[in-house]
Amino acid sequence: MNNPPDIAQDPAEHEEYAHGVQQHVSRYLMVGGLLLFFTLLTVALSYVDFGGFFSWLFHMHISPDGGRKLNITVAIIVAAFKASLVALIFMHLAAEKRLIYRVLIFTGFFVLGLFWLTYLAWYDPISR
Amino acid sequence: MDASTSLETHGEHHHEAGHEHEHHELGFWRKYIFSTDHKVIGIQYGLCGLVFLFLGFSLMMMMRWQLAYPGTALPIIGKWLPYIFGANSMPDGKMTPEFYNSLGAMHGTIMIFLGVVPLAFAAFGNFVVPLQIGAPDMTFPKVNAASFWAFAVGGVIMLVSFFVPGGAAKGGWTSYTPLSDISDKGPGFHLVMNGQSLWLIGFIFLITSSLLGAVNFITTIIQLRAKGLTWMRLPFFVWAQFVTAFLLLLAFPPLEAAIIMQLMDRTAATSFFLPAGMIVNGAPLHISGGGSPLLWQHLFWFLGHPEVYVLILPAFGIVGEILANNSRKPLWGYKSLVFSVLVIGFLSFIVWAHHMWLTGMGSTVSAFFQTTTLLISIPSVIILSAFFISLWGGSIRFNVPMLWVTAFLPMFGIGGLTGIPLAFNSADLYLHDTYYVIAHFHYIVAPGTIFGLFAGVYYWFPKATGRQMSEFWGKVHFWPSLICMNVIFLPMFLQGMLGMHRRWYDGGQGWTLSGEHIWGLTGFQWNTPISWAAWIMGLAQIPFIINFFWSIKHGKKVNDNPWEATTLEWTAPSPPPHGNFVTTPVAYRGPYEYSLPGREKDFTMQNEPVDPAERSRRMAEPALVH
Amino acid sequence: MEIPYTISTRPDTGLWNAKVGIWLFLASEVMLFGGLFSAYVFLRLDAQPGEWPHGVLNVPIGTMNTAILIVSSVTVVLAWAALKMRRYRAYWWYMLATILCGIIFLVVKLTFEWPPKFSHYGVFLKPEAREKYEQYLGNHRREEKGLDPRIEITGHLENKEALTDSNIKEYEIAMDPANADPDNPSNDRAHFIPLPATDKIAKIEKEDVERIDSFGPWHSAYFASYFTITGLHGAHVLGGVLVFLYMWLPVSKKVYQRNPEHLANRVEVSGLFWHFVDLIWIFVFPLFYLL
Amino acid sequence: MNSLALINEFLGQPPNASEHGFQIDHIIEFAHWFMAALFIGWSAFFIFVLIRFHKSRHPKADHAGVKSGISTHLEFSCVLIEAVLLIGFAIPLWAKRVNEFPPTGDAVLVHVVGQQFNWTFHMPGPDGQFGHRNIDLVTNSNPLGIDPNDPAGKDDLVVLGELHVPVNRPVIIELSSKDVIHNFDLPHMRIAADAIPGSLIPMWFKPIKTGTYDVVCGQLCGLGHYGMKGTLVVDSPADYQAWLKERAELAGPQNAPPAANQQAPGAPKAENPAAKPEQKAAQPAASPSGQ
Ligand code: HEA
Ligand code: HEA
Ligand code: CUA
Ligand SMILES: [Cu+2]
Repeated sequence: MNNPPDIAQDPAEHEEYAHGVQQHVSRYLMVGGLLLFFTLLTVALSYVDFGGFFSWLFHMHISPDGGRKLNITVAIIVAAFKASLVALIFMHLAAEKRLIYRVLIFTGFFVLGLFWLTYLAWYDPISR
Repeated sequence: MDASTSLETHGEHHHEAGHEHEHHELGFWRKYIFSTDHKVIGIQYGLCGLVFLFLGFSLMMMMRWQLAYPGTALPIIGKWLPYIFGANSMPDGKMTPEFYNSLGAMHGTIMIFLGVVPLAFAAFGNFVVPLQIGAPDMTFPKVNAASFWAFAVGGVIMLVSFFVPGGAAKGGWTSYTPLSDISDKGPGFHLVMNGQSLWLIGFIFLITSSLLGAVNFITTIIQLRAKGLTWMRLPFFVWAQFVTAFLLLLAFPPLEAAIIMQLMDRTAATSFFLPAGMIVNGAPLHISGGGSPLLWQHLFWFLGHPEVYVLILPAFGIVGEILANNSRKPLWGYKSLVFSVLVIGFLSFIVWAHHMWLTGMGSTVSAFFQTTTLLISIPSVIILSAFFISLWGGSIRFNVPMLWVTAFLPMFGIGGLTGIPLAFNSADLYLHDTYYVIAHFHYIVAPGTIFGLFAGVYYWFPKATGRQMSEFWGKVHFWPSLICMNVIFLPMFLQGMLGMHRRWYDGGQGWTLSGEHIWGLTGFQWNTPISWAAWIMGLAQIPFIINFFWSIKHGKKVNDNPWEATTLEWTAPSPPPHGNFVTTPVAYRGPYEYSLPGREKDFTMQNEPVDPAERSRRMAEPALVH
Repeated sequence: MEIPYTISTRPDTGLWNAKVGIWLFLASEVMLFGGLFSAYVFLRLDAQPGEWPHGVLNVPIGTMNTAILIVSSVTVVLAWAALKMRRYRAYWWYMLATILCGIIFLVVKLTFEWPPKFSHYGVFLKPEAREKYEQYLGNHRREEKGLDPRIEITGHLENKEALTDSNIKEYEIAMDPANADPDNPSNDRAHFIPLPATDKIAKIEKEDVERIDSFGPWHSAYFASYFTITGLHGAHVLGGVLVFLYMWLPVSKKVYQRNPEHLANRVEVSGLFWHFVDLIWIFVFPLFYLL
Repeated sequence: MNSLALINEFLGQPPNASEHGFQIDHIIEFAHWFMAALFIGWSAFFIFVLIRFHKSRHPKADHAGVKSGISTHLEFSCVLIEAVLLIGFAIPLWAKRVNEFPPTGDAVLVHVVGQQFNWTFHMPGPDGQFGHRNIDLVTNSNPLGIDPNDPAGKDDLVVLGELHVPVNRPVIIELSSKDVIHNFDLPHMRIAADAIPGSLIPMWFKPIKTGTYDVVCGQLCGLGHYGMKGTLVVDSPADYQAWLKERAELAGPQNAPPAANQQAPGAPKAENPAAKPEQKAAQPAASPSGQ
């Protein structure tokens, strides 16, 4: 929907276009609902002790620290999912122009670089 | 491309057309001060940039006295400076270490962020890019103006910081933590009115300015290219600016984050960059700790390295334009040039840790960064090679812009090549933080970038004013500058190899290692010729300043295309009216169609249609297809 | 010559100018918050055992604020859609809703979220002194369970004057449940609704204290990044609200009457910014409130 | 060994005095040969072209220009040479420096602590054990805060400014800093590393020439940075033992070095009293006047 018909164009075309938008509205509402649901879900999950749960499930020992890491992972996954919903639907990234994808891909790459390389430098210190 | 669209070749009546455009007169303020016209903004940026360059240079000339004659009173002006910079800057003309450090830090900051970036990126970008792509203006004129005024505010804040208690920032332009985190703190410490905090705040404005500018540039280049001006027909300069804009856009924000954090450390008592258990002056600091000093360095150099390419890419662009124009032939290997610039832009984001070799980096990570650092030197080699080869078979004419360009190439070469030993961490082990590094990057930014910028000023001056700067005084400006630059920076390699370190207030006087002789003088004694060369170069700038301002009113009147160039900006009247072009330009060919066979004119402008005869000839000779 | 493609799209890119501009701007914003979040990650990974507070923020309020932002994101796309369908009234109401959401979010932050922190204190004990206060720390049991040790006693500082007056030799802290009843496993993980400080007073001698700080930015790397990131995010929210206000006021109606598409584009662009701010919060919320 | 390093000597690099140093000199050397080749080659070409194709000699430029792909070969050879330098020399050398520390047994262990503006050297003494350090115990007479009732610390040596090491024995240094970042640089030993507060960075070298050498602080650390000198004395084994003995006697029962050694070699010259450590120490905690 990056190509809105200019006001100059004939009303008929605009009618069906507006109709198209109308259909999107319901989708927006649905996504909004989903987001609210997942918000509650993360809150709930954050009180589940995944460490305990998995050690019960696989009969293996998981330290509390490891358990916390599990919870963090889960929370991040959910957050990432919510974020992608916002980006894809609300921000129309689901159907964007190639140019914008390019910009975002590079940006994403550099952010990862920033995280990953700094992390590496951090955890590969000189030691004896 | 349809050759049918006929374009009346520009001529005298352009000037009339130009006048027609000045019907709707704006008041002086709207027209020259708070203007949203890209040309005016470009010129505003340009003048500020030049003034700041000169300022940064003046700070350095003061430092050079201290380095050559440590602890002796600065003659004449020395006794007045305390009245400007405060009593403990230079008590009875003798510079204090604090003041020396302030000058060093501010020299770096001003030169890079208030001098070269505004001039190379903002000024030339604003003035030239829209003209070269045949656009009426930037996409967001108001944002453009906002960008300039953000810059102005930032600049003023930086200047004000000289006059607050304790003087301007003293932590070097890199503001390494914890040093700058805790600097100025102590009795009577004002949260904001102190050098380092103002440095940080001023920086936030400068970053904002650059971000707004970058967004505007990229959008303009993507959206406003004239009909027929495909990507591969863009002048090389536009490509350079395009990549530069991306560097600023994506590299500055992490530094902004770091700056906000350092500001928090200084004003809200956080310890982002402070570990627990610090003892300053024998007394423990009362902080929460838990921070990391290296975090700052990572975030700073994540900008820092792309930034240095921000300093050089625009110069590459200018050099390319002028080189093609004065060798009267196309740039050799245009595609590989464009490709190299893109690769440089990309790689410059993943080499930053080569400034941190000695911070205790393990073998894996340093291996990675050494590799990327060497990789990034390859595109530079390609670019310079392409420039050299472009000259082959040309018909080279040496006007003033070309002189600067001719000097640029080897000067950048020296600077770039000396980057290579630094790229090996085991060699940098010895060279790190010595004058070798200082010489390395000054060869790139001073006789490199600055020369490129001078070339640009002389080259586009006629477009901005309709008049030309004096060739004679241009040469009087050029030769002394070239000689002095080398007398200044070559000996610094020797000092560096001797082991003399940068940021030494006493110029190395107190050190045995700088007492060693090299090439007849001791390392310390070399400071004297260097300093004198610096001051002489200061004098050598006077002809330029006079020439510059004098020519605005009295320079030789010239037509719209005095250099007989091919790119679109030369089809607009000089100076271009509001809206730039009389008729919407259309591009029919590549940017550098000089000396096309079978034409009486040795240059063919981008907006000249391809007639059938020529087209068939091109088909026959693929070498000509662009 | 007029500047082209301000409203209609450029054929070969299929975009109008402001659309390109805002996405580039958002790209830089990604890098900005990227920098801050990477800082958060590394400070957290560097933190010594027990140094990183857990469950000190009010989850219900945080959840509510998250919901508010999500709702506002919905209303703003609806506002945009309404414009696309040329229904100005509907647009006006949706926009109003968005603005209100933004304002509520800020008010909640500035009344319920930040201020209480500054009156809540944490007393960090010297390592050698911890054994002495075992009854408040319960570190033996925690060690058996393999939990991080407790290194501070938190709660409400009863004798504030002790901070300044050097004659007072000890701090009196009305402890939070975690310290009041340290061996109760229910205190090992955060409570959904943070329990108020108990009336059980701990007397802590000053020479056992490494430092005492309220829950301000100076308390720990955790609060430092919490205040910095949420503060910067709050500033973005404020900015968004102001922009929306401008588009909601009568001045924009004129733009609409001249060319509805123009206003629609403006709303789309500022909407994109708003969604981004929402998107940032989606990460802020779990990182600071839940983990 | 160093005889290969012609350019380095030509450019004034002082002779190397450590076992691994010549390798570092070699890399610098090779790099410079490579650079010289490129520079001279291109310069020659450049000058020739400028003369040959001056418009007076060559009035009509030819549009096509060079057709051969010679430059590609040239660039490729650049890649090759750099690759050799990198993979053949640089990476292995660094790996050796930081991954293959000599066994602690026959090495001399030193803890080096940077502070504004001098170096403090901490040696374990005969028992080879470093005494525990605690910042709360830091005083002028006990600059490192060595715990007096830690047996390991009893025989420790703490020396300001001047470090003695025996020749032909590996020296393992562990670097840290009290206040800001310094850089412990031994130019003649071709070794340097940052001294960063809150972290411990190890480095090692093996002196092969007796003599007295500069110790430089290679990182801006405040107004006294330029004067932050240290001295490294490489002794014959006999002299070294003598020195140890003398120090031990000076140190006496408690490990604090006498005031004689307090005056820091790093103190800048008199023209700037503010930088004298004695005076600075007197100032209040929160005022790093060193900045
Ligand atoms: C515009 C600025 C600029 C540019 C372009 C470069 C380019 C390069 N820089 Fe430099 N650098 C700086 C500015 C710049 N640098 C600054 C400001 C610092 C110091 C920061 C501080 O600490 O304050 C620095 C510091 C610095 C360091 C850290 C040193 C230290 O602190 O210890 C390193 C280490 O790897 C490095 C490497 C390089 C490399 C490999 C390149 C490569 O990109 C170079 C590639 C170019 C070439 C290889 C030349 C090719 C030319 C030819 C082949 C033609 C030759 C022909 C003739 C001469 C006729 N630079
Ligand atoms: C773009 C960057 C840039 C430029 C151009 C320069 C230019 C120069 N620099 Fe500097 N310099 C730095 C960036 C730059 N420098 C940085 C980053 C540092 C490190 C700081 C730190 O330690 O943190 C540094 C440090 C530095 C030092 C080391 C100080 C120390 O470590 O103690 C020295 C020493 O000599 C020096 C000298 C010079 C000299 C002589 C010039 C000369 O080449 C200056 C030449 C300038 C001109 C020729 C401009 C003239 C302009 C005009 C005439 C325009 C006027 C016209 C009108 C008003 C219309 N610089
Ligand atoms: Cu210590 Cu410089
Ligand atoms: Cu770099």
